[in-house]
Amino acid sequence: MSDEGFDAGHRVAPVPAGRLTARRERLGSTVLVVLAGELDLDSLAPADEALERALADGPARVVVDLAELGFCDSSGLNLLLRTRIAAQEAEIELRLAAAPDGQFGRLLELTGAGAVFSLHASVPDALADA
Amino acid sequence: MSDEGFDAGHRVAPVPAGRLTARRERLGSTVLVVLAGELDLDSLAPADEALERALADGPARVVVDLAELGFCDSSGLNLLLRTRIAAQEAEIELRLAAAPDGQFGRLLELTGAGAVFSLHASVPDALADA
Amino acid sequence: MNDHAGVNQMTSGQRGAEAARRLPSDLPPAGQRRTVRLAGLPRQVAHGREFARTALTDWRWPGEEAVEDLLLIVSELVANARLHAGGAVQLSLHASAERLRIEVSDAIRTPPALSLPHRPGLPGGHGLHIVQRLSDDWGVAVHADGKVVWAEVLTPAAEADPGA
Amino acid sequence: MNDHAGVNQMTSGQRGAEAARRLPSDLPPAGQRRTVRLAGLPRQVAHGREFARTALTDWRWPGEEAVEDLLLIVSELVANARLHAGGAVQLSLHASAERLRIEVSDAIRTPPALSLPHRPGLPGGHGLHIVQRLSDDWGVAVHADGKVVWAEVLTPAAEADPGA
Ligand SMILES: Nc1ncnc2c1ncn2[C@@H]1O[C@H](COP(=O)(O)OP(=O)(O)O)[C@@H](O)[C@H]1O
Ligand SMILES: Nc1ncnc2c1ncn2[C@@H]1O[C@H](COP(=O)(O)OP(=O)(O)O)[C@@H](O)[C@H]1O
Repeated sequence: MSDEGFDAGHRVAPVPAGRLTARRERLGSTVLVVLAGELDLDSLAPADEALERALADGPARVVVDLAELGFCDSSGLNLLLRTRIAAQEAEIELRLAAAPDGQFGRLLELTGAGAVFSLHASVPDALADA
Repeated sequence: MSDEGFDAGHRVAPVPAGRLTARRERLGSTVLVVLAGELDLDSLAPADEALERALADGPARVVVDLAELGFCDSSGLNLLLRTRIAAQEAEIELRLAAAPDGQFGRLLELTGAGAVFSLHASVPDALADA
Repeated sequence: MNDHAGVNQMTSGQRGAEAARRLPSDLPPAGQRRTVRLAGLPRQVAHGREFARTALTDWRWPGEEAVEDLLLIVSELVANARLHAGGAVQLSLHASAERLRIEVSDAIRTPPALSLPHRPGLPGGHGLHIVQRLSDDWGVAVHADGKVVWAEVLTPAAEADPGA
Repeated sequence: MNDHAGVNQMTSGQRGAEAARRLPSDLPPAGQRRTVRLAGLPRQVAHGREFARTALTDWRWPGEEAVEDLLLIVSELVANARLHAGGAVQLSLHASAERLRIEVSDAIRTPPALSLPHRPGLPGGHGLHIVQRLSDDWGVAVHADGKVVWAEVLTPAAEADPGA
């Protein structure tokens, strides 16, 4: 899959402030979950549902694309940390795609949670093996 | 034992501010522990030792005289609450002698701890049976 | 034999009312402030209480039981700094016509935590409940070098006229 | 594809330094204050963040990443009031030349408790650690009707010259 082709596929209309949209996509043995907008206590539900379903699909790998996530606080981080534990139990590999210099990268740095995630700068990086 | 005789026995020289003195006295099957002065985190040791020894003596009853206790904070209260539990385990009856309108009575009221102690207005009251 | 022998038995509410009937404080509205460094001192808790007792006497803080309650707050805050934060650094008292503010600083950034649920019959967790019951406001400010735990108590005059 | 694609990768220290190089704030020293009532509103957390974003934009708060950090503090404090205290009542922002003060009030007197030890890899307990890391001072004031949890962040100018 080319970089451009993938990009074109998951670009979405801008999400209103404070809202979150979640999209799932099956790519072979991987499920891609794209979270776009702002993830906080009030917008957890769609992200939670998409991540839960992605794990329930039983793929080898789940990649969570956070490139369009404009904001995430500790409520969102907690969801991803819970997802990490659930993935581990189901023996599914979890990878996050997020620019390290973005707001989510800042959140990982502030909390130290970066240490426990498999972090990739972009979705193509995350889809590459090893 | 007369009220006066007892009083005469346990009157002590005034204790300097912030200091505590502890005295033990065997009265038949009761050990009387007299705490005088100010009981706080820094003055726990003599009170702790006297109460521990009183229980170790294995009497039927321990009466703690708090009439000369000018001040007691939660550190002192915690010591008495621990003593209550230890006495219960050793099947020793613990009674406190303190005027309900004094500073210690105020502390019991503020914390609600009055509910768990056998409280008597004076040592003679505490020494009386039932 | 009993220091309080001359005082009639009173409930908490009566104690407050009694304090309010005393002469109003003659403090200047601009307030008074006293600070003592406690770092490194032995017997910090008693030291803090003595310091506060002297200040409140000098300022003619009204009400014997009200003063006892204030000394209990001082004792609890200094003891907490000793027990949970490596010792108190400083004790400050600020008095105004409306209130007394008690501040105890320490060098640990962890704020105090009210123990919940409060279990009256068990040892532990009483200190902050006492501070919460006796104060009108209390709180903590966490700084780069540590924190200040503070409590404020309204004067009887301010309590009688909260709008003033 | 990445909102931050144009920004070079920076460490935390560099982010701060970058913010400090921007134009100083042109706030009047007397300060600005804005308050919004959040009680009963849906999506309180996003609402609080939007309110803060608008105020900081109007006040030309310097530094894109600095503003992001401030919005994260707002988010954490409002979320905590929602999760642990029956909802936020009010959000206030006070800006001066030296600092921004963020205040979130709720109707529960129980103060927040920093979760210790902080376990970076596990869910829970991150909110107050974030507030502690991002703020210069933070704290709580417990009142008769509830409490205010607050955080203060120095402006880049005040940070560069702490004695001013
Ligand atoms: N100055 C302080 N610094 C850090 N933690 C504190 C401080 N004061 C209180 N705490 C925390 O708050 C808890 C409750 O305090 P308190 O109600 O006084 O009960 P106790 O001291 O008996 O535990 C303590 O156990 C401690 O964890
Ligand atoms: N506004 C609040 N009111 C009461 N308790 C609070 C408040 N904010 C935080 N707390 C307490 O402090 C704890 C730590 O908060 P935080 O670090 O944000 O982690 P989390 O919310 O994930 O538990 C909470 O679990 C809660 O017990």
